[in-house]
Amino acid sequence: MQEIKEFVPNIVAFCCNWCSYAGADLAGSGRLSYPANVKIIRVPCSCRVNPMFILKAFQRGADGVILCGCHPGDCHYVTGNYYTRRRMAMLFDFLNYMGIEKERTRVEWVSAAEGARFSQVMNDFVKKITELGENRRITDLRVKEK
Amino acid sequence: MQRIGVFICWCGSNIAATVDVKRVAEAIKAEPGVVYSADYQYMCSENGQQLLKNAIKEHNLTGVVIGSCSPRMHEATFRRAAAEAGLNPYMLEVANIREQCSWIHKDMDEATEKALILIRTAIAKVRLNTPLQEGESPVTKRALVIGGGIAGIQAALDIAEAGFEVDIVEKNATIGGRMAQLDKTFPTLDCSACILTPKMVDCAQSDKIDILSYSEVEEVKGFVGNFKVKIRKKARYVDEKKCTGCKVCMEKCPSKKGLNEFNMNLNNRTAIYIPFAQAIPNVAVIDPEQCIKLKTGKCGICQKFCGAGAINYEMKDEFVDREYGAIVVATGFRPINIDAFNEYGYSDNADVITSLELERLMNAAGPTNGVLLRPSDKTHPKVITFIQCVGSRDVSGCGKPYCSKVCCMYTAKHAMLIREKYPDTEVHVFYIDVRTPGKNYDEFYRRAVEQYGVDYIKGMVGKVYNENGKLMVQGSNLIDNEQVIIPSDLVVLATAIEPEPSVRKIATLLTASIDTNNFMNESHPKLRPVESPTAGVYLAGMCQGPKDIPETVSQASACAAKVIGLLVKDKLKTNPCVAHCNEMMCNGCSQCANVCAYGAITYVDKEFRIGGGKTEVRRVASVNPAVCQGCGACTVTCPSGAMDLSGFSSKQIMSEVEAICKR
Amino acid sequence: MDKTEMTEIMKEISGTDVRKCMKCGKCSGRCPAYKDMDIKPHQFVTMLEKGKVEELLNCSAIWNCFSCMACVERCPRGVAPAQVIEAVRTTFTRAQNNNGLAAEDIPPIVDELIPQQLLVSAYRKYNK
Amino acid sequence: MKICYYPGCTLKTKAKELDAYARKAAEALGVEMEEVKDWQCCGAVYPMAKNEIATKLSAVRALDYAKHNGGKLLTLCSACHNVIKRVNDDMKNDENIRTKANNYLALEESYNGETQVIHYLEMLKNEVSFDEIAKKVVKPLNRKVGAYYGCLLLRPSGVLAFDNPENPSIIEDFIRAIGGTPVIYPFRNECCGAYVSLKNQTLPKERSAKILNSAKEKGAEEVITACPLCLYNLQVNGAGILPARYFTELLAEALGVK
Repeated sequence: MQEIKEFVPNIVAFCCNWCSYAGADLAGSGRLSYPANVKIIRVPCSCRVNPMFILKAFQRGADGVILCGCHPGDCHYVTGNYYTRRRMAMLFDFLNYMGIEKERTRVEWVSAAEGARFSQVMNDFVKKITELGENRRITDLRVKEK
Repeated sequence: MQRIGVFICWCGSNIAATVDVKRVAEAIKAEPGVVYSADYQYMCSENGQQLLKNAIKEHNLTGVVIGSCSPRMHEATFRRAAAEAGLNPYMLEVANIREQCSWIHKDMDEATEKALILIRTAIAKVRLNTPLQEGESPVTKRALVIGGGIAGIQAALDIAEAGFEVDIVEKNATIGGRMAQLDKTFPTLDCSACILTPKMVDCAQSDKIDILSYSEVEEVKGFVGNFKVKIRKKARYVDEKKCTGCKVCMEKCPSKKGLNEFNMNLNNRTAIYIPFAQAIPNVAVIDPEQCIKLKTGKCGICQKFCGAGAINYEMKDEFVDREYGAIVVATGFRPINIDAFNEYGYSDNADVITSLELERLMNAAGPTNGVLLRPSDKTHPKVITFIQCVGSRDVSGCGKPYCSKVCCMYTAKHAMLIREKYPDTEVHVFYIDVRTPGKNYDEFYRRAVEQYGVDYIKGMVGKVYNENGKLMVQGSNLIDNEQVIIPSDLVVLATAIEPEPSVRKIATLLTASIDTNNFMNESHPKLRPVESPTAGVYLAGMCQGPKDIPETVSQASACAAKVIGLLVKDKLKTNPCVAHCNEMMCNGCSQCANVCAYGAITYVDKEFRIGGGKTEVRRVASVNPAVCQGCGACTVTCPSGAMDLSGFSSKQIMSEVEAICKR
Repeated sequence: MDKTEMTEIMKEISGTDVRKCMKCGKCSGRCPAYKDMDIKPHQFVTMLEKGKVEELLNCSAIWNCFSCMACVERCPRGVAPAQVIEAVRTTFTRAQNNNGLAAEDIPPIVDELIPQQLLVSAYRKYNK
Repeated sequence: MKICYYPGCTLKTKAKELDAYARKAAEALGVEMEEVKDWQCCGAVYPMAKNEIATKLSAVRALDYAKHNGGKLLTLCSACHNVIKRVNDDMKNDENIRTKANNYLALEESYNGETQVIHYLEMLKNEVSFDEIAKKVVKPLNRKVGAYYGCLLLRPSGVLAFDNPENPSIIEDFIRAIGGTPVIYPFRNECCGAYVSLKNQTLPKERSAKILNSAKEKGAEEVITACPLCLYNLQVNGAGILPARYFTELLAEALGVK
C-alpha cells in the first residue's frame, strides 16, 4: 500500500530589497519562525516581479506565490508598489479565472520594521495554502513527484 | 560553463547549530558547474575572506555563492574580497541561510534541506550572472538654483560658501520672493525685510553667485553631474549694467496706473519700476503691457531722463546656455484663487481681504505706509474678523485637500500685531483647529489669546454679507453651540497656499515627478526629503510641501549640503544594476518611459539592418545608466520583453523560481 | 429594529458618508433655520455617526429644515447634512402613525394664495 | 424653435400668470412651447432618500417623453426644475435608482438620463440670447429690480449646474436685457422658508423679511422670482416690504405682450 504523505506546500515569496526583505531578516533576528517551505527571492522592488515569474512558479509546481513590498507611499522607488498593486490585481483575477484560487496568490505590504508581521503573514499564508491543498492547475506534470 | 565555488559559513553556531553545514557543502559538490565547495566558521572574518580569495585564484572560479547571513549584511564585504582576488564583484551571490533559515527553523533536517535549496537557487542565479562594471561620469562643478525666494537664497549662499559657483534664476525682476512681502515673521515678530534683505545683499555681493533675475529656465538636458540648461533672460528694456537704481524714471513715467503686484494690487505703480526699495538687482524694469512707448511708439520720457542711458526699447529676450552638476528647485508658492469661495464675499466687498493683502496693509513700505486702513474708505477698522482654512482642508473641489500649515501661525501673528498697535480694535478668529506644532509656536498662539485678548471662536463661517455698511460675519460657535453674527469692519481670509504654478513646467523639464496637488515629490518622504527622485535635482521650500520660513531655510541648507556632497566629487560612480534595452526587440511604444519615475528612459532613432542590404530607422528606448535607479518597473511594463535589469534579469529570476520549485 | 440596524439604514438612505465630517461647523454657520433647529445641522452628522438615533428621531429640527441645501453646498468635506436630516425625517414618517402633518391641521391656514406646490411639498416632506 | 415644456401643477392653478406670460413671451421670441402629453405632478420636492423610487417616477415619465420629442425638456417652476433635473441626474449616474426606476416603468427602451433639462431662464440665455431679447424690448423696465434666486435653481450646484451658487448672474443679466437695473443684494440666494410655512410660520416670516429688507437696503424697488412658493412666502410672509413678481411678467411687459 502506498504511503499517504502529509501535504507540504511549496511557496515562493518575492520580497523587495528595501522593506520586505529587511522585514524577513528582522523576523530572523527575532527568531520569529515560519514554515520552512517559504523560500524568498530578493528583487529590487516588488514592481520587478513579472507576471511571468508567477506563472512559471505555478507551472513548476508551486502551491502559492506571495509578493511583499513596501507599504503604499513608502516605496523606495517612489511609485513601484503602486504598479505592483495594479498589475497583481489584474493577474490574480486572471489566475482565478484559470482555476488558481485567489487565496493562492497574495500581495502584502511589510516594512523593514515589521519582522513580526512578516512571520505572521507567512504563517497565515502557509496555513491557507495547506487548507487549499496541492495546486494542480497549469502545473507541468513532469515536475511533480512520482 | 561557469566554474562556481560555494562557501558555507557556520557563523559560529548561528548557522551550524541548525544547518548541517558539512552535509550541505558535500551535497552541493554534485551540482553542475560547482568545482569547489567548502565550509568555514566565519566567512566574514579576515581568514574567511582569505579562503575565498585563495579559492578564486586557485580554482579559477568565475562565480561564487556564499551561504551565510543576509546579503544586506555582508554582500558588500564578500564582493569587495572577490574583486581583490580579480573576480568581478557582481559574479558573487549570497544565499541567506541565517536570517531566512537557521534562525527561524528548529529541526535540523528541515533547515538543512532548506539551506540546500537556497544555495541551489543562488547557484542557479550565478550561472546566469554577467560581469558588471560600475560606470563613471564627470561632474560639472556649478549649481543652478531655480527661484530666488528665501529657499533659493539660502541654498545659493550655502553652496557658494563651500566654494562652488551658483546661479540663481528668478522669474521676477528681483529676488526676495514671498518673504519680502511679509511684514513680520512668527514666532519672534522680527521684521521680515530686516532679516531677509541682508541675505539678498550677500547674494549680490558674493563672487560665486550669479543672479539671473527676470529669467526663466527654458530647457534642461543631461543628467546628474551634467545638466545642460537653456535660460531665457526676458527683455527688461533696461540695461542691468548701466542702471543705477536712481528712480528718476519712476518719477517721470506718465503711465501710473499699473497694479502693484508687490503690494498685492492694493495700489498702483508706474510702467517702469523697481519692485521695492531693497530690490536685488536694484535695477528698473519696464512692463511692456503698460508702457506707452512700447505700445504706441510715442513717449520715451524715461529714456530722455535716464542719466545713465540704461533704457533700451529695442531689447529682446536673450538665451543663455549653462552647464550644471546639480539643480535646486525652490519655486515657492502663491495664495490660491478664492473666487470659488463667494460665500465670504471677497469679490463683492473691498473690505474682505486675504492675509497676504493684510501683510502689505500692515507694512511700513506698503500702500498705507503701515497704517491699518481698510481699502474701501481708508478708515481704521474697529472690528476685524479672521477666517481660517479658506480653501485649506477642502475636498469639495473648490480648495485644496491639504492643511496649508502656516495660516494658524500667521493669523495669530496678525491678530496679535493688530491688538498691540490698535488696542481699541476688537479681533475675532474663526478656526476649525489651531495647529501650532513647532518650537515656541503654541506659546505664541496662547499669547495672542491670553495676553492680547484675541477672541478665538471654534467654528466655521457660513456667510459674509454686507448690511448697512457692515460686514456681517455669520458663523457657528461650536463650543457654545450657537450661530453668531459678528458685524465687522474688515474680514481677513487665511487663504490656502498652492505651489507656484510654474513648478509644473520646471518639473516636466527636469523629469521630476509632481503630486496631485502640484507639489514636487521627494525621493523618500522620511529619509530622503530634500532629494527629488531625479538624481541631481534637490527640493527646497514650498515647492515640495507647505512649510514655514524656519523649515524652508532648513531644507534649503540641507539641499546645499547634498549639492556640495555631489559637487566635491570629480567623478560619479553609477550603480551597474540598471535597466537596459534590447534594441532589436524594442518597438518604441513609450510604455517604459511612462512608468519610469526617474525619467531615465529616452527614445533615439537608430538605423537597423533589415536584410537585403537595406536598413530602416526605428525609434528605440535608451536607458541613461547614470539616472536609472534599477527598480525594474519598466522591465515588467515592456510588452515586447526588450527591457531587462542587470543583476536581476528575467532569466536569472526565472531560474531562481525553477530552483525553488524543483522537488 | 435595534439601534445599530436603524443607524445603518439611516446612513444608507442618507447617501452621504458621515465619517468624512471634520467638525468645522460650516453647515451650522450657514443654516438659515438655525434658530429653530433643536439639533443643529453639524450635530445631525456627528450624532448619526455615533448612532444616537433615538435623540434624532425625537427632535423637532426635522420639521424646520428647509432642505435648502445651503449646508450641502458649502461643506468643505463633501458631506451632505441635509441628506442626513432627510434620512431621519424619512425614517420617522415611514413608521406607523408617524406623520408630521395631520389633514385637520390644514384647513385653518389655507388661504387663497397658497400654491399647490406648498401643499404637495409639505405633504411629501412631512408625511409618508 | 419647438421645445417640450413641463408646466407643473401650480402653473395650472395658482401660478397661472407665471405660465401665461412665459408662453406669450416665448411666442414673441419665436419659441414654441409644446406641453408634455399627460404630464403628472413632479412631487414638488426632490426625494433625497436613496431608497425612494416611486416618488421619482413621474419625473422620469416626463423626461422619457422629452427624450423621444426633441431631447430637451423645458421647465419654468423652480421646484419642477429642481426635481426633474436631480431625478435626471440620478437616472444618469445612480445605477441603483436607474435600474429600479426602469424596472417599475417597463419602458420600451430604458431611460438613462439622456434628456437635457433646461430652465426657461437658461433657454432665454442660451437658445434665444439676452442680446436678442434686448433688441425686441419695446417697453424697457427702467427701474431697479432685485433678482431672487432662492435655493431650488442653484443648489446643489454640482447637479443643477445652473449658475455660480454664491454669486449668480443669470437673472441680473436678464434684468439688464429687459432694460432694468439689477440690484445685487447678499440674500438673493437664501431660502425663503419653503414648505416649512405650513408647519412653522415664524421662520419663513423671518427669512422672507430678511431677504426683502436686504434687497430694499441695496435699493431694489421690487424683486422677481421663478418660483410660486417663493413668491407666496415673499408676498404673504414678507408682506409690505417690497412687491414680488414673476420674472415672466416683467419679460412680457418689456416685450409688450402683457
